[in-house]
Amino acid sequence: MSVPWISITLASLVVGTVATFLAGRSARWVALATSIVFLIEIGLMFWGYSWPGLLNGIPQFAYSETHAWISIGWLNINYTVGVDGISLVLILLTGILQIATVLYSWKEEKRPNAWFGLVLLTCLGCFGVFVALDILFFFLFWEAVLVPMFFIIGYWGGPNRRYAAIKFFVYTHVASVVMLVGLLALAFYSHAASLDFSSVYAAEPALAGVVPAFLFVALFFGFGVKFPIVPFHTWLPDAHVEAPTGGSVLLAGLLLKLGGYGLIRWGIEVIPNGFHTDQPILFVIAFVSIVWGSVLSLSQRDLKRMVAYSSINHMGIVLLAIALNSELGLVAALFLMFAHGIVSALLFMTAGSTHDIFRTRDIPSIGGAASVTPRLATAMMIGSLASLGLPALISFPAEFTALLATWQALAYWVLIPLIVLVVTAGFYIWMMQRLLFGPTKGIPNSVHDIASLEVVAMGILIAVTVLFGVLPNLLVHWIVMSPVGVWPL
Amino acid sequence: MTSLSIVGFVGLSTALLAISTFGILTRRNFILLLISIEIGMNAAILDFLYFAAFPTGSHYFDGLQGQSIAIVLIGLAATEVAVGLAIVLALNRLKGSINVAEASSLRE
Amino acid sequence: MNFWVSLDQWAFLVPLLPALAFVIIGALGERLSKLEHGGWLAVLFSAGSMVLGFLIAIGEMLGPGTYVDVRYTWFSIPPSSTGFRDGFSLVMGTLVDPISALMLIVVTLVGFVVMLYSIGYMHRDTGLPRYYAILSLFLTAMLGVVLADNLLMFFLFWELVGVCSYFLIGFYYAKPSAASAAKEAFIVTRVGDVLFLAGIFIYFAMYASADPSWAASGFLFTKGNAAFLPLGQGVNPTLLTIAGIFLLAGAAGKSAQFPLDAWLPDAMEGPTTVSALIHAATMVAAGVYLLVIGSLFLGFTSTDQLAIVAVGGFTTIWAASMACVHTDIKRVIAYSTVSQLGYMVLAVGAGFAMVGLFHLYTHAMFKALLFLAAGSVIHAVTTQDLFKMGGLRKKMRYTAFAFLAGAFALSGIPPFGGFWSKDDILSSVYSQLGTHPEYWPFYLMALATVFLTAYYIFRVYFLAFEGPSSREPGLSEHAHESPWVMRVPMLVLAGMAIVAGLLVFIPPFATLFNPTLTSPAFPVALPLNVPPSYPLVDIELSALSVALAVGGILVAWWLWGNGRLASMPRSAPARWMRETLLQRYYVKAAYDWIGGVGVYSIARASDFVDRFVIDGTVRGFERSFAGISQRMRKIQTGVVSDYAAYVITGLIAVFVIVLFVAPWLVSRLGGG
Amino acid sequence: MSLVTTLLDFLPEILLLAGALLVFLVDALGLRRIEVVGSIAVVTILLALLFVFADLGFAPVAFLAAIPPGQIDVFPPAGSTPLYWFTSLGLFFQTFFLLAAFLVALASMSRPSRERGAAVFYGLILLATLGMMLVAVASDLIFLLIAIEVVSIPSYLLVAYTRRDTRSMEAAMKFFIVGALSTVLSFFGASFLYGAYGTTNLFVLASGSAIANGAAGGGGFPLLVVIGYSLLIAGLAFKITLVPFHAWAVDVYDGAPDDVSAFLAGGTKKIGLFAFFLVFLGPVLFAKVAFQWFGGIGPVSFGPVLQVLLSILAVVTMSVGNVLALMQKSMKRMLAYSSISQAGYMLIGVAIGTAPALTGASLQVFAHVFMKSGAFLVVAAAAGLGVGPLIADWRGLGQKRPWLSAAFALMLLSLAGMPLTVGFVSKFVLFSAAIEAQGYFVWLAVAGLLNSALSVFYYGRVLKVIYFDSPAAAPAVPAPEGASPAASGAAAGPDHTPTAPLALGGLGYARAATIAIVAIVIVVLGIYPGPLLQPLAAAAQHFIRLGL
Repeated sequence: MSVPWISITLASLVVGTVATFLAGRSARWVALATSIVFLIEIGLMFWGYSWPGLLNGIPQFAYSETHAWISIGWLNINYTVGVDGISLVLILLTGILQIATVLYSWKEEKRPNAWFGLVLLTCLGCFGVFVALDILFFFLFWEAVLVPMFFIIGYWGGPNRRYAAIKFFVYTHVASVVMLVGLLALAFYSHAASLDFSSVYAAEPALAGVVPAFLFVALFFGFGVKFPIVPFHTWLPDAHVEAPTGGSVLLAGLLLKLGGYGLIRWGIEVIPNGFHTDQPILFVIAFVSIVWGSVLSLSQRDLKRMVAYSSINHMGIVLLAIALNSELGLVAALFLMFAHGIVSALLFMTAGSTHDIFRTRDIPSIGGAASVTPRLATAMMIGSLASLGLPALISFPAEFTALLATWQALAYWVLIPLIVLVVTAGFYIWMMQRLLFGPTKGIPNSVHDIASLEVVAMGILIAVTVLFGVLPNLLVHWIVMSPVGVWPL
Repeated sequence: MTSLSIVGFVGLSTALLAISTFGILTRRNFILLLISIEIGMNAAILDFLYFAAFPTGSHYFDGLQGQSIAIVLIGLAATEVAVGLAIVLALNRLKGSINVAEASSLRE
Repeated sequence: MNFWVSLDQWAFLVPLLPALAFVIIGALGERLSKLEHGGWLAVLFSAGSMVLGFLIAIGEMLGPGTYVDVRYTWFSIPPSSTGFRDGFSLVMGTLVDPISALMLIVVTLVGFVVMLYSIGYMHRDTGLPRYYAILSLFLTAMLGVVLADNLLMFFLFWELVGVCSYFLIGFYYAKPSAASAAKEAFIVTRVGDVLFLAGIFIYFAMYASADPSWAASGFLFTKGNAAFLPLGQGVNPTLLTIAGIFLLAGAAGKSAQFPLDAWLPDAMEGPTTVSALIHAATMVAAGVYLLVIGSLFLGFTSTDQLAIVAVGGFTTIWAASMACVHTDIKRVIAYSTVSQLGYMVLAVGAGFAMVGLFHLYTHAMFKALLFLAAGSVIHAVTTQDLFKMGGLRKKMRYTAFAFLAGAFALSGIPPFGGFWSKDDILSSVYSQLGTHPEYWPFYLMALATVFLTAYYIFRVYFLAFEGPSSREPGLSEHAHESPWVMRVPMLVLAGMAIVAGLLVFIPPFATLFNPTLTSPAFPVALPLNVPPSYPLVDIELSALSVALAVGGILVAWWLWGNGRLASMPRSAPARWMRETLLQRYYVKAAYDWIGGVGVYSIARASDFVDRFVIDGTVRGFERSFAGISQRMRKIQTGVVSDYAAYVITGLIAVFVIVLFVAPWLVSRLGGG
Repeated sequence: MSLVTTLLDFLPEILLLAGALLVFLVDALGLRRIEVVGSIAVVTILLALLFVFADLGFAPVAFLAAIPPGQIDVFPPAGSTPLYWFTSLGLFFQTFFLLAAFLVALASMSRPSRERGAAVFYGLILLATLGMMLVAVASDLIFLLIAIEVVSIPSYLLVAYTRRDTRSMEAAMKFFIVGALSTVLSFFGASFLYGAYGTTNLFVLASGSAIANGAAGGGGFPLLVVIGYSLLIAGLAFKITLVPFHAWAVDVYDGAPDDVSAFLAGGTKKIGLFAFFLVFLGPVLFAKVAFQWFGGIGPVSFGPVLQVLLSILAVVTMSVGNVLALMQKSMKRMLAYSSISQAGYMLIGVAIGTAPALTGASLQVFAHVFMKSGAFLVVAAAAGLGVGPLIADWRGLGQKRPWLSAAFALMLLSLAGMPLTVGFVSKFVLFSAAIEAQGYFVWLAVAGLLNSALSVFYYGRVLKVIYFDSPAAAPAVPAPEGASPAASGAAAGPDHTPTAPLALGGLGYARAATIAIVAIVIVVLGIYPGPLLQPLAAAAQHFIRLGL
């Protein structure tokens, strides 16, 4: 492709972010403009997209660019970017969540310019991770996401925000340095010509013996903590509970996806040998995460905490689908990542609004919300039903195919996630029964339904949820235009 | 023969170094510390002189170099002592004591 | 002819019309207050889909054997060497064949009359847009299930149906009992659904491996004109058995078969109209429809059949027994629904899919009728307690007549609809006893249930409509007949209840029950006999069942007729028996315990582990680092001599490392 | 070569000397105003910088080169034992030292105009810088050690130059005693090496000939060499503050005047590292003759042993530094400990002893010059604004001083190795080098990375205090600069740099400018390090080939 769309998009995002920081009171408008431009650019990217396919065994990328950044003999680093179906859907997710977050937190009064700037910065980092095709730039963006999120949680967060922010920062940073060691070792042990994806990909077969397995473990630890996988998940509930609503939206919607994306792009694509060796570990962890996340959600009183644990459950299914190493599984995993991004964002928005309206997120202490705040209740119902995999909503095709792929690979093991589906349904339905239905209780005097802008934000997400739930092929069509479509490589 | 005796001499200067370190570790009086340091420097200087006197068979060997180093070191030692004394005076003026153990406000 | 066939390609409009109603009502909401808050819209669209549905059904009668299916590829991925060899696709498609045509008639008809009835019945309620919107959505989903041409689509709409039922049961969500009932219904059916899903996976994988093109073309029930059944039998029978059991679990969840039956009586918390449409005529029948599909297209092994027969046969008497003592008019009818569904399941299990379908069809009519009549009664006297009603026949003649018709049909008195279908079931199963002696106990249960059925339904009739006018002073004085929008539906259904069984003697209609004639797609392997299956019936059998029914009615009259209330059990065992039945054999309690105590306490325990063991470890790290740091700060004493001492220590350490440790390490590591 | 050319070779050093003398002269003449002496110093340093750049052959100024390129990175004629030798890596380090001096000198110009001892301060800075320059070109052990002394003695005095402050006097005392002790040790070690080799020329030492044929000619185990190098390690470790030779540093950085701390941590500390390059790379690379060690271990050659020792020192240093920094209450002590742990990272480069590792270490030095002196200068600025010495006193500074806080946050993030900062690039290159070396050096990288992850904790704690905690009522701060929303904006932005016009409210133009420069450099080189990294890598390559 001649037009360097990706660099243009990156540039526009950077400009927008900086402008937002400097914009003062009018920051929200700048942020909105940036998000709209971003969406348009994404649209153009989709419009002109066609997958170049494999070139002598190495997956190629659309809109790819390469410019030398550092080249000192032993260390060759290029600014290499490009997209394929895998990244495209996640970029779309980024765009949607960015504008939704900006709209949702439109009324932010505390340092608006910093707030919107950090929101844009987070999305910028995620976009970078999705397009970077070089170890350094991948890691650079990967880390760059932490800093704004640290400030978002720590400055706009809840009562215990300081602890949560630092815990999030350090915990995920430790994971990413382990990942970095893995990536660098991958490059240097295989004597790759440069740190580019393609050269590392081409050099990987040179790795001998148990090295690939160890490298994969290192990478998997890095990605897994982002997922998050049990038992390395405890940063997530704290971060979510303390984070402001917008922060939770980005955290659950985007940051968790980085792990999945990394695992696909830099894990199983690049180190298939290591992956095959470690596959059993992945299965075990996936099953544990699925069960643990769901069971724990059942016992939570705090709405946000409940949704956070349900994210662990869903990302467990994603991990399972990825670990299956089948085409259907990967499609399902990517679809489910997209779906979970949208749905969990919606749920966190409703949770945030619940907190704004009822001054608490403690499920048992609220009741009959449906009769006083019908719009919020509707959004929450749609979110919950989508999350528990109701047909015609976005999660269903993903979970259906994921579990089908699981049956194909693991036969009766599929019963574990299936049974857990009941538990998942259980805690959502129970939550709705306690929070939305029944006689009203714990309703403050001055109760107001969600404001129109929040309705717009949630409306966008709901629209996406229904659209791709009814016509999933719209998304699958793009996902399979990637190595996934010709899996296994 | 030479190597044997040189071992003896090196042993002597090592002993001097030991004395000086012992002094530095045990004395609390700044002046005594300065003296200990001087002893240490002298140990090094002596070493250079021995080695200048006993060729080691290396074809780079040049006895004069050792001796000149010794002379330079003597000057260096003098400079250090001068600076040390300056610090002693200032410290004495500020705290009225030259006991290094008492100057321990900066800690942990 | 061609016109009739070409109608099939418009079948997708049938579910689409109510969907339109859902969208419009959902969008406009309260702005439709002129139109009974969208009620009339819903009626209009359901009428439209009824007309279209009837036309298509007629087309199926006149032009059998050919059908068009319209499909949209919903989810497709290219071939891959690990997964599906020819690729994989999921489709949405409509397949009109005799059985779906029959279901079309049932669903659209009952749907329409219930919509109409609601106009009158729900008039006083609030939140009507929600009601009509979701009811329309339900119609869409139900019709989707009916017209589905592949398992995925079937499951998709099947789930949607469940959710609509969830919202409609919880329509009065402010009532805790309603909210709880809705939750229970959703979760219990969910249990069945996930097992059903597992079954689907097995069929998918099984058939896809046997014929990859099938996966590529979207897992159709029928391939061209041949079902996949023979192919299914080709594969590993154990797998097939397990899949069948999973399918049965799904059906049991939806059709409230034992042991997943507890939710249906509680579902009566919803409006009576909902009970009539969803929990009597259509949704609960979907489970039976699934079993029919399964036995026709996917194939059950004999083990599966036995399991199905057992579940069905046992459920008939299990539910009927509970129906005998309950005092809530709707609950009694609900239990009878469960029991009747047991009959259908029994028939399908014994291999008589069409017979089961026949009963489904008649039952839909008279059970909906019974509910509507009951609704009209409740509408009038504003209570559901039988022991507070009485003598309503004089005040509400239409209702009484309608209820009576339904009661006769239910208890299987000729020539009412119920007689033919139930008799077919009994005789068909009887015909199998020779080859399958293991069916005997369940056959006997079903036979006994005939008596119970007649008894409990007439108990209701006598308590409600006969006897002294007012048992509860000031209750039934102002009871009056319902408005026409409620009477018309009742009359229509009453008519159907009477003639439904006779219709099958009309040849074109009968073709709907004889798929073998109409579409070669249907396997002839299984013993499929077309109702009314008189060739099988020996007249004594019919006589016996009728006799049992009459006996039941007489007993009911003897105990409850003329307003006798003498029959409250006196003896201790009887009272104990009654209590057990009222407590539904304590199954409900057990379920509540499992959910509320069992699972939840496990969850609490794991929450503890999560907070204090897993996260505790993390915090432990933090603390230990802090502690080490605090302790190590002490070495910074501030005394310079100590610093000098550190230097010397360091020097010694360096010596030790250089002279001993490092060489050793190097010799171990073999060079740097 | 004639005296003139020799002097020409040392043009920058001579400039510094002249500058120092001029400062003292001006002081003697009574022109005590800080503007005068300060500008003299700054101009001198800039000129010196200019000439060093010229010698390095950077495009625009290359024609000024005093040293013909032919003299750089070439092997000395056989048998010759030069006292000094020009290597491009050495010249790079000279630029680093000059930059450190420049930052401190510039920032100090916004101290009170009539402050006593300004001339002393600047003169000593220039003299110390002179010494550092000499370290960078030494090729003889004694030359090196004396150059280090030329740095040390002014530093002792710098710490104490205010002469009124008890704390700084105590710091000077500790600095002096430990420093003198390590001087003794280094010279003692040097004498052993002289004994073993008969010369102190580093080229000869690097050849490891004495090891080859045993100390004192006899063959067998070269005890003199091993002991000598061990003593030298102990002596030089004092400079780069390796644990356990670090204890003085914390107290000194804490007690010294802020600007001096900046100079010590950002500048003089680094000469130790270059000294390590000069002294230990040789044996690491060339002492490959294997022989039996005590206890019959071996045969093992000396190089790997040295590598193991240095690796152990590196890991211990970085870990102890980080752990001790975790719970520090005082800002300056926290920074001191963090600079100790940074020394550990740099030592990795020497321990590995490959060109990549050397590149990484050098880049780390460069980054550290800016990050650490920058951080200390911000501390100085904050002190000037009435912020107390404790971390807790910085509460809510992010709202009162958005731009200053942003710059400080940027420096801390760079120290923590967060992306888009030069700290990230340097760590990335260094640890890549460690992994590229493979073997057990990978574990050095792991240790280093885990340590930097640990360090995130205390940097994050400071950020938390600055931004998340509500402002303390206590310190009466002048009206927050840039109260306008536009300025208050970028408080949290990691990629925002202060700019001149906001040097209001007692910050001082010079200081603000310095901090701005630091921040800009950190970001720019963080985004595009190529121009620096390319020649640096080449220089490291040459240096290794030279085998010093």
